[in-house]
Amino acid sequence: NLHHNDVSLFEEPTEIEYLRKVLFEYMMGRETKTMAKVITTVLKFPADQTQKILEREDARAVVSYVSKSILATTILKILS
Amino acid sequence: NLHHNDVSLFEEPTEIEYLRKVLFEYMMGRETKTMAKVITTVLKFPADQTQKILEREDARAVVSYVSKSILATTILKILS
Amino acid sequence: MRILILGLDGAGKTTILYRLQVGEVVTTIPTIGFNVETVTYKNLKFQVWDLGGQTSIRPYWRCYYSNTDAVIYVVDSCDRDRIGTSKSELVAMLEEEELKKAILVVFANKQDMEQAMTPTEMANALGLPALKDRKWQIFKTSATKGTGLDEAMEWLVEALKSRQ
Amino acid sequence: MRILILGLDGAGKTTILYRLQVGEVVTTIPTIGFNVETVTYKNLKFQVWDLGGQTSIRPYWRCYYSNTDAVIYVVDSCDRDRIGTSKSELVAMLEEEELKKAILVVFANKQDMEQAMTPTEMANALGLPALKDRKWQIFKTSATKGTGLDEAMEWLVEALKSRQ
Ligand SMILES: Nc1nc2c(ncn2[C@@H]2O[C@H](COP(=O)(O)OP(=O)(O)OP(=O)(O)O)[C@@H](O)[C@H]2O)c(=O)[nH]1
Ligand SMILES: Nc1nc2c(ncn2[C@@H]2O[C@H](COP(=O)(O)OP(=O)(O)OP(=O)(O)O)[C@@H](O)[C@H]2O)c(=O)[nH]1
Ligand SMILES: [Mg+2]
Ligand SMILES: [Mg+2]
Repeated sequence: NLHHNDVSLFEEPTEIEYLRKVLFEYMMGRETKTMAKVITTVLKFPADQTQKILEREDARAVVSYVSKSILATTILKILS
Repeated sequence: NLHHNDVSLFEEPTEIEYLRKVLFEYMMGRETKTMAKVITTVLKFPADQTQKILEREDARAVVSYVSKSILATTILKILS
Repeated sequence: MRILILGLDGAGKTTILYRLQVGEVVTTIPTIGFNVETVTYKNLKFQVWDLGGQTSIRPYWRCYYSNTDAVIYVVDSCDRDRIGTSKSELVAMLEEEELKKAILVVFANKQDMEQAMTPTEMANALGLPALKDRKWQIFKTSATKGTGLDEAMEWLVEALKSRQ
Repeated sequence: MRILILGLDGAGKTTILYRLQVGEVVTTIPTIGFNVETVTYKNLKFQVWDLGGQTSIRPYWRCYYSNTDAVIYVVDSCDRDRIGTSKSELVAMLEEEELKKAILVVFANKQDMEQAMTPTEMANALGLPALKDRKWQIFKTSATKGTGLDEAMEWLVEALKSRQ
């Protein structure tokens, strides 16, 4: 599943630098949902993969929220 | 900080397809340490950014281990 | 609250972001990527995104549109050659579903320069009077001199408050 | 245990991986990326990585070396034209610090073909006899016929066990 337009994907060095910047933020865990949108767009991910990635970002936000809540509750119980 | 060799970075469409595959696995949370090494190499990340990313992968593994342990302990306490 | 600063390369977006945040003129380089900062104004906290405006990365602006409350659209008032490009990017942006409810503030920037277009001239060139279902306003600004920004931000804060 | 399957494109790496995992010949396409599967052999669990071997992605093999216990190096026994390339990739790989303790098993694959090199011929062409401080062995295999794989894996399991 090579894309026809892959060779011209990075004609501009600016685009690679841009991808690096966005990917760095993503990999450092910052604004991951927005960064994921940019990355999948720049690299022209197939639609099904993009959807899986964005769904996972949403799920990740929920898991992070729930586990933080559980941790907070546990700590409060210990302190009380 | 544009790299001199950026224009030739993706001469081969194979390399973009390869990057997509590795990035997809990374973004789905699979084998993230290894995938991070590949991504930073393919995209020629500067050394300081690569180091930060890999350190974060190590830290992430620890955090994930610790919070899983706490969750497991909490659940066991509730059940006992 | 989420605000995007958009506009062609060299319009003054990054200069404006840091003017708003730290009140100073910083030395900028072309933004290949974005800057995102928390700006507090009149007790309101904004997450302000300044996106790079170069041609090759403009298509990615749309990835940032979701949940945006307002767009600050910055135009170099002396760049008459590219006012048409600036208009078409603006029009394309405003057509996006995700920005349907976003408030639009246009900064007619670099007003310290002699050849600067007037706000009326620019509003017409951008087709602002024809906008439908859009709360918008245009302001004369100079990011380097620091003029006009306060007035524009005050209007924006009021517009955001009254919208809620 | 972590095992890497390496070798030039078309050598038969992916065919071997799935032969080992599901015992069948699968239809393959050139691997642009990798396959990773869990393979159980003699009650030992292996995480087996099969990396794409095309020229442009071969430089990235090294990103996968860390914590590797063994390398299965697959060579197309009929590809006399590229045996030199296969050798230089092998030599470069074995020079890497992270693979210092890894066991090497060479699969002289496609032995079902008439023009196949003999294992001795191949061992010499790859410079195996000159290897220092390396536990290695070469086996005749045919991934499509399924011959030679058991013998090779048995040797590998013993070598891994005795190493610990
Ligand atoms: N004279 C004058 N120059 C300005 C003004 N605002 C910005 N500049 C200058 O215009 C140049 C470009 O400003 P930036 O803020 O980097 O432009 P930008 O919109 O962020 O550009 P990109 O990052 O490429 O999209 C810089 O040299 C600024 O100092 C202004 O109000 N008046
Ligand atoms: N005759 C014969 N053909 C084989 C044998 N092993 C693999 N092949 C064929 O060789 C071709 C390439 O096999 P793959 O397993 O895809 O090769 P690979 O090493 O994974 O190649 P890359 O993914 O490009 O690195 C396929 O058509 C296989 O069916 C073998 O033992 N004998
Ligand atoms: Mg900028
Ligand atoms: Mg393969």
